[in-house]
Amino acid sequence: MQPNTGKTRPVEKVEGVTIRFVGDSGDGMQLVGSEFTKASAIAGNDLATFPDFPAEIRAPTGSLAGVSGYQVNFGSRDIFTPGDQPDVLVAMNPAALKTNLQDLRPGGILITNSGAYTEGNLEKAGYKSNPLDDDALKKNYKVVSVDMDKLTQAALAGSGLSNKDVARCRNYFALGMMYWLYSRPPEPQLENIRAKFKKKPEIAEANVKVFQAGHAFGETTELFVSQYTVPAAKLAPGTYRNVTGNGAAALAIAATAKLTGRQVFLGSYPITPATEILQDSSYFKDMGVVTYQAEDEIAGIGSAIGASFGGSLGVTTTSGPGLALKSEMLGLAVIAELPLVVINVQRGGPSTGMPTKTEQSDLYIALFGRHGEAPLPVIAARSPADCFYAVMEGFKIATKWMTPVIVLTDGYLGFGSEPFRIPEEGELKPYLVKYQTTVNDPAGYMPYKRDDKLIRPWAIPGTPGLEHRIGGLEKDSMSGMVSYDGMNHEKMVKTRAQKIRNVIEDVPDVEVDGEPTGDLLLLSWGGTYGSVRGAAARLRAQGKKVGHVHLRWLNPLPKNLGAVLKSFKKVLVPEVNDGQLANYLRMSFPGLDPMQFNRINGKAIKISELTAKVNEILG
Amino acid sequence: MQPNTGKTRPVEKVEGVTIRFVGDSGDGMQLVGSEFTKASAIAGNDLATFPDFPAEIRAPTGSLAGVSGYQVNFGSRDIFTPGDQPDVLVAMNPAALKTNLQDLRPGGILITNSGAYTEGNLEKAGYKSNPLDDDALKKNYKVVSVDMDKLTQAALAGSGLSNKDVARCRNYFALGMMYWLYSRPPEPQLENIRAKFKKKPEIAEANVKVFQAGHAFGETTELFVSQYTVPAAKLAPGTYRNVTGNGAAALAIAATAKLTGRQVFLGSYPITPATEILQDSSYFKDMGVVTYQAEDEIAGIGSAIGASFGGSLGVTTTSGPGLALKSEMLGLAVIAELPLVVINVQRGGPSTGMPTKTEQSDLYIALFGRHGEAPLPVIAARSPADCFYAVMEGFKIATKWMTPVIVLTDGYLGFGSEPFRIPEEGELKPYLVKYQTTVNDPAGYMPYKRDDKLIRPWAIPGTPGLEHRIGGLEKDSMSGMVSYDGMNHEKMVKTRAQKIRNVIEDVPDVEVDGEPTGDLLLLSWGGTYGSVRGAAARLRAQGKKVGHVHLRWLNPLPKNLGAVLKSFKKVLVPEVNDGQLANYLRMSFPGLDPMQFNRINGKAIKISELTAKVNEILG
Amino acid sequence: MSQNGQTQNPVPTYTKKDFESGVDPRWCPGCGDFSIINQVQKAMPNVGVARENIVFISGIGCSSRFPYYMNNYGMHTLHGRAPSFASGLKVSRPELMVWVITGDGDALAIGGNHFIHTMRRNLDLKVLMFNNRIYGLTKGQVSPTSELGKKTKTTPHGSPDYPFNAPALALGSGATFVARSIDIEGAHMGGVIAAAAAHKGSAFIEVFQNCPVFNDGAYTFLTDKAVKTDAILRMEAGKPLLFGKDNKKGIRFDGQKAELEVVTLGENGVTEKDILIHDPTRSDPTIAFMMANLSDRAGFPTPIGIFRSVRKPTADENTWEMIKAAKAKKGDSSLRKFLADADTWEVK
Amino acid sequence: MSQNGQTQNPVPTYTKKDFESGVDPRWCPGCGDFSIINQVQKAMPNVGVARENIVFISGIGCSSRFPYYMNNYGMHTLHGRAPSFASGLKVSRPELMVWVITGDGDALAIGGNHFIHTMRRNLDLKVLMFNNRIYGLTKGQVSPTSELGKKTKTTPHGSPDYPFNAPALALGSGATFVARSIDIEGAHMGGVIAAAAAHKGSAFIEVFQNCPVFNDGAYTFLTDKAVKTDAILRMEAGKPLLFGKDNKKGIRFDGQKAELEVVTLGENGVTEKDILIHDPTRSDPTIAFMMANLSDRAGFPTPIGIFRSVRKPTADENTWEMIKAAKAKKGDSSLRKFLADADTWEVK
Ligand SMILES: Cc1ncc(C[n+]2csc(CCOP(=O)(O)OP(=O)(O)O)c2C)c(N)n1
Ligand SMILES: Cc1ncc(C[n+]2csc(CCOP(=O)(O)OP(=O)(O)O)c2C)c(N)n1
Ligand code: SF4
Ligand code: SF4
Ligand SMILES: [Mg+2]
Ligand SMILES: [Mg+2]
Repeated sequence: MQPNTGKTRPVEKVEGVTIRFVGDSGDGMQLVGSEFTKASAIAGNDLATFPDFPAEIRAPTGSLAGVSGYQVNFGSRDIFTPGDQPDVLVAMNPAALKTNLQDLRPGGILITNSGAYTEGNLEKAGYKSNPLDDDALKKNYKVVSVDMDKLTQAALAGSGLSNKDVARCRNYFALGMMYWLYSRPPEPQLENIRAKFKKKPEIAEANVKVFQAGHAFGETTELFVSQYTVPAAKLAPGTYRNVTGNGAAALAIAATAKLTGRQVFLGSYPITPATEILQDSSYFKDMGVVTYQAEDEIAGIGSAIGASFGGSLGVTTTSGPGLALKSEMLGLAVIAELPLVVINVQRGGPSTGMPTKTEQSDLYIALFGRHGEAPLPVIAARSPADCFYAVMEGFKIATKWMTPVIVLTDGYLGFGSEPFRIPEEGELKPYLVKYQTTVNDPAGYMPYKRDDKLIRPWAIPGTPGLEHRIGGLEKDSMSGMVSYDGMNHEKMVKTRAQKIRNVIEDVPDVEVDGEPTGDLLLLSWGGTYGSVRGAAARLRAQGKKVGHVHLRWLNPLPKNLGAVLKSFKKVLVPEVNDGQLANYLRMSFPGLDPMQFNRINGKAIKISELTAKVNEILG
Repeated sequence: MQPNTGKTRPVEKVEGVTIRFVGDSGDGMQLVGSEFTKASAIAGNDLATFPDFPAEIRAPTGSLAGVSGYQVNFGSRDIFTPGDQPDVLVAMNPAALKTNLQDLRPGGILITNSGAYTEGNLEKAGYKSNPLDDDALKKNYKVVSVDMDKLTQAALAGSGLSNKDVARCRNYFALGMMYWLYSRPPEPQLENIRAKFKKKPEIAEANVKVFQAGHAFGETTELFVSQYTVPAAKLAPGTYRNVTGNGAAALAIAATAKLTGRQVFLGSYPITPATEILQDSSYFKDMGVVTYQAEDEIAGIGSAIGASFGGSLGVTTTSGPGLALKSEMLGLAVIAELPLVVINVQRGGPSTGMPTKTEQSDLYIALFGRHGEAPLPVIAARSPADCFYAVMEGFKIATKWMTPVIVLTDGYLGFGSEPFRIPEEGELKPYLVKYQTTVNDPAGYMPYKRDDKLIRPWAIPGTPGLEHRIGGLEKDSMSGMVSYDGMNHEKMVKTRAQKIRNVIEDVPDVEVDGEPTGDLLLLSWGGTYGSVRGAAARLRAQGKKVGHVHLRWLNPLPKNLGAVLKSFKKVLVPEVNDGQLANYLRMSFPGLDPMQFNRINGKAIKISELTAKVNEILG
Repeated sequence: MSQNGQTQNPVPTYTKKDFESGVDPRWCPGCGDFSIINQVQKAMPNVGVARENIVFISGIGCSSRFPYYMNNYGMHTLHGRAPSFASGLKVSRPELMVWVITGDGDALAIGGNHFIHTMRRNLDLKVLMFNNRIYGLTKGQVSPTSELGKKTKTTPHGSPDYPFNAPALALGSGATFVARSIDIEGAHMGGVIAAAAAHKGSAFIEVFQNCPVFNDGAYTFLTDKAVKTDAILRMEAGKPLLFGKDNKKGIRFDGQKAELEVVTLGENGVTEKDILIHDPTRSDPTIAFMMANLSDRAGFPTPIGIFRSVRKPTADENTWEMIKAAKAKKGDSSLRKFLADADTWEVK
Repeated sequence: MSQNGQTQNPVPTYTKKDFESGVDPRWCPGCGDFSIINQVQKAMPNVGVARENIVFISGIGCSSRFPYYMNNYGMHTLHGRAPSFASGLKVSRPELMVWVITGDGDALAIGGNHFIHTMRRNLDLKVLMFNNRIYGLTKGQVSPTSELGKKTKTTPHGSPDYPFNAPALALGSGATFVARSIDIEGAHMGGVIAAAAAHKGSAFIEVFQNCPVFNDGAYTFLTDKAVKTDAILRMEAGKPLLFGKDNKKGIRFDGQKAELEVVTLGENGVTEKDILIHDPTRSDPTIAFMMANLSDRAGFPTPIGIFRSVRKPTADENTWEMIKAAKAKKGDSSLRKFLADADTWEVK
């Protein structure tokens, strides 16, 4: 039994809940979503969020194309994804209802602003009649239909605010209701509002009033059957913030500059969904990050390579079409053996494809998309916060091994967010990025004279006596001068390949989530981590002998992977593509022929769908 | 016994011989080589040739970098390659000797111009002393050292020609000797010379004289032990010409225009070794070929796609770095489903790599080098003359299936040449390239409404009533309008993939050269055909149970390939790369783990090396 | 000329509606793009080309959605690359009228190379560039026409780069037709579009376009009622370059300094005769270039209208001249004859 | 400014030899490239920069082999892309002197976009373009500076395209320093190279270069003894634009027509005072542009020398101003403080 809160309705304790806020682009749903998320975070819940804003360009008010959404999944246990299906849908207008209702869990709560169901809005949403009058709706869901327009106006009666300003406060009514519904203390939110609108106290007060009105409405209305609490999760102690994947990647860029004491040079060109990394990084000038918006993707990577030649840590950020354009340059970075990080935020392809939708379909191009023999390390981030660590790792590998590294994230991670524990002072270790400053051979400076790991030295302009020239033609294995000698070429091709294989020393073994052997192993990489880990947990809870391995390293593949794959009767590879990792595994482990689970619909994999698939396989 | 030619030396009948002509860039070795080749062709020999000119830029006279060569292999049996090792080396100066002697077969004939062994030339070639004085040389080879300078001067004494002009005739002295040595009738050559220098009769006569002097020298000198004949090969009857691979590709472009009655539009940018295809094609304006030298590779393919949108057959030609630059555009061609042929003449990579050297290392990028899911057909030519048929096939597939097709050739094929039987009148069949001219759906023209093979219609500007828009964003599976619908996207990705799989109906089964089962199967693709076929024949002659399968089709792979691979105890994949086909086979036939034989030294695989490798494997 | 077996159709009488595809434009409310498409759709009935022979090719950007809304053939291609597709199409089928629709980022950032080469070649393409001085579609990053010091999402501390002057760049590339208009000047824009359509050769039109969402007010320095008459100079062929209230100000050429200057009629003895007469047909592009650069100079108005309009043979004309000559010279040869046009030998 | 922990070294006294790498140039005998490298190596001792702080970055082409022969840091990169590497290097390490070595195809065909953006940004890069009006390395295809109608390996019936006028393109892109010289005019070239080295901002030098192998005699119309004095106009700052035998001919500005014309001193009352004084420092680029276009006009000489040289803050200066301001404002924060600069909460 829950402690009696003195209200007429029971308080239900739930382990987790998924809420989706949807409304018109102008309705402020991103704000409501993130405010509510923050409250959940402070309450100690683990959580994950995903925004779902319209493709591009502001669509007309009330239109289907103009619907903007924000989904948050929070709970008292590990939260891996923003949630398959919302348990609660807050839909601020008919267009939002129309485009989102099909996702609401049967029996879930639908909260909607009945005031928005005007004839005009219904028509824009393509409704012939008011869906709120539909009996089926009430049968399938718990419908809480509230005229938020009127109630907001009432709350602000006599405030002297314009109609437009009053309408703008409506989202706080919804927020207030949600605070009540999930038993969140309203005070911090009130403080937040006052801080946010410090410069416009009348607006602050209006929002406070409307928020309180929403809260009070929740408390007094008969429409809600119960109130909920979600207990705190067991998170590692520390200071937390919320980060999107793109934001985390930018933080990693700055952190690397700080940890190495070297300039990080980001040369890039905007492209959805990678743009924010460039945008955020451009604020980090004081941290030692130099950003340069080039005229195109080719110049973006070119400038980064040029900066690397000069001793900076070059990085470029992009998405699919941009990565394709960088192919030729990547080959140069491979042959020049300069450090370079390429962060590729994958999106739906081919071609311009689905720019705002997620996909995992750039694995092939990352591994094989260069002419000639041009292997390079490829790693992938697994969650929004993990983008921080994946990018950090990318720099470390690139500088240690003198090689370009591709770090793959995707739109789902890039836009999605989750709590990020801020590393304690000293937790992130500074590391040395060395330059060659002395002549390394009796015959003079030899830029391609390697150490025992096959790494070449890095001498940068400004170092007297080490003047040398490098380039994209095959070069002598010592002096770096142009060489057309066939055997030198063969040696260089094999040496470069061996060097990348040597990176294995920095590739940790994979760990199986679950028992080390079993009936089926789920093998995932990149942004599907959350879904697959969630599915594995659910399946084991159902008594299935299912393990999960998630790959950070795509090239080189971890040493123990082959053995691990053999320890399970079956291997299933779920991917948001047509089977790229599955094929790569077949190539890498002759004899292995994993099963596949592929969705290519622009969305993350649903835990429920994957679980169903595994159950079907295991019979 | 040979018929008595009335000379003192015996005439030896040989099955085949490999001759390499080498000299300074200014020495006219390409001319000598190709004239001798022509004589061999007319004599009915099968043959193959390969030029070996200096990388780029004219190097100083007499320098090592300035050496230019031409190798011809001709015989009375099938000739597959220009030959592993020359039997005869004609070296016109010390630099040529220095850079080529190591390739001459032990015991082979070395013919050299002793007049060129001046102190200056010896120094430029890096010789401390005159190598002709070296006893080891005479021990290892049959050395025919002739002062061609002096003998040429003698032949032209009193001609009134300048020293420079006299020196220019020297190559004909060498040619005359070779004519004698291989028992070629000199008359056609004399006619040739007169025709060639029609406008300068004094030069013509000088060359005739020198040629005759060389011929007479062969006859009278004691230096040659015997004279040779190479009987005619059993070639299919018909009219023949010599073609390089690049030349053949250009002919195919023109032939396609003729056979379809459609304009072929070649948009391209020069790059070694693909440049000649653009150059040759620019002469074929009267055949219905339009060539356009774009500002870069991206505009090259872009212009070809634009022309295809307009109903032309778009084609673009390039090599490695250019293919990398075209990656993004190829994705557009995939999603637009327009016909397009990309001819990629592979060269040494990565990056600028070895532009004038051959390699097979663009298979990965051809198969996987695009962002998103973007499969397309990939085929490869196997010999210079086969470039004609491979490119023709590329067009046929592209127009039938409305898809970009990549045709891979390489520098070895592009620069190399062999006899090409000119198809008889009517042998090449015209084919229809259809445009949609009527509305195909009650709702209007649907550019993505497919037939049962999943092919979409092609309506071109100028067709009234079929106005429509296409583009690189994912599009509705019927109307082609932009669609952000996830399930439509998944459907389109799968449909595009299935369409390419359907192309299998046009992919012939592979045929095994040799017995259908055996101890080892050699599996090759592209330019290694000749070497591998030659090796297989040699191995079988040695009693080994070795078969050979050569792949024209890389995607889709032939239907019966899996079964064929299983019919041999071992599979060995020889490639001029680090194992790209081998890996692709592992991916495509889970369970198969072929052995590899990889050379990456800028040259074709040697029959002898491959034979040795197989013998090592078979023990 | 007609390629690919298409026959030329007679041109029916059209209305604006005939050029509307019926797809609702996906631009933000208030976007300047609406006004531009409106003018294009109005101009099309009068260009004398059948609807099916007109093609709109665009890159990527808000502006590049344009082809979907036109009832013609169209391609929405790749960022920056529209001119390359258009060039191939035009060279292969010179009888088509081909428009390139592009934005300031699309044309001048990633697409800069194709842009300058199109101008250089004088291919008969019409390039309509929507200049909102920002990346609209990707939500507000600096563009190559953004001002020095401009704060955008990628330049929070200001842009370190100078902007292109687009007409100057086009002229520097050899463009034969260069013009400028403003989204809210509908009638003016219509005139410029019609002139570009009539021009044979590469035609470049820059339209100043407001992006109310990411760069609102970029052109109020020109379009604000209060400043408009003094800020805009309307160039008209054969007319003196006058502007300002009651057309009292004018542009005079100071032959001494070899510079343009702003003068006021009636002051210091200045009369209309002193004012430079606008002549877009000068074969030397210099004065057009000077006019283009005016907008970058303090104290000068921003010219709109046609900077340059000069007829030269186009690259597609040159190409087809050569093709015709080659065909005339070689005649029609059989495929076998063509293939055998080399040293051949017989094998029996 | 010194980045990456490098310290500035004092500049020793150099001779030409100090800038020779010792690698034998791989150019054809008689190639104009030899003369150019000779002048660069002669100029380098006097630029006041330590050898290790000078970097040569090239694309692909005969000309682009250049860095191997200089005893400095160097990169031989990708066809057309040299400016992009150079830009990143310069922005990241503004204390380095960075040269871009390029050919007409490299700079203006595939590399056109990077070229115009380098000029626009006014990055402090020196761009030295060898213009032989042909693709040398790939053995003789048409380049964007080849003349209309030029027969090359890819245009056997003549080029259908008009050429770029490279200085005009640079000026149209906003270049602050634009100059031209000729391979065989060693001393003149040396002067131009020194001036470019001294210029702060993007400096573009076009050198007319003969390719004896694939485009021999491309510049005999200028360099032939018989025509030279009439064909070449040597621009010198502050001096009247005179040329021809005994400097009798001059360039006058016709204020009426707003055009340049060729006049003869002493004829029709023309005196030296009528001749336009060359002033490369005019802030308006128009006269420089007009001079650049002269070479395309019948009856005019081809100018060599410095068209324009104007000092404006460079993009690298602008960038580092902002970085310094940001550092000054924010001070040095710990990594943890930086990461925690957001809404945070505690989990215990
Ligand atoms: C290769 C590639 N790079 C980047 C992008 C992302 N992108 C799309 S539109 C755009 C810029 C749009 O600006 P502009 O051309 O000015 O058009 P506007 O939206 O302002 O009309 C960018 C950077 C892309 N789609 N493709
Ligand atoms: C991406 C790419 N495309 C094409 C080439 C082939 N290529 C090398 S140099 C060159 C042109 C050289 O001309 P130019 O820049 O004028 O230099 P030049 O050799 O005349 O000095 C070309 C087309 C290449 N190396 N890389
Ligand atoms: S973002 Fe700007 S340019 Fe794009 S549609 Fe909206 S208002 Fe127009
Ligand atoms: S090909 Fe021409 S440009 Fe190149 S090195 Fe030879 S002469 Fe010089
Ligand atoms: Mg824009
Ligand atoms: Mg050149």
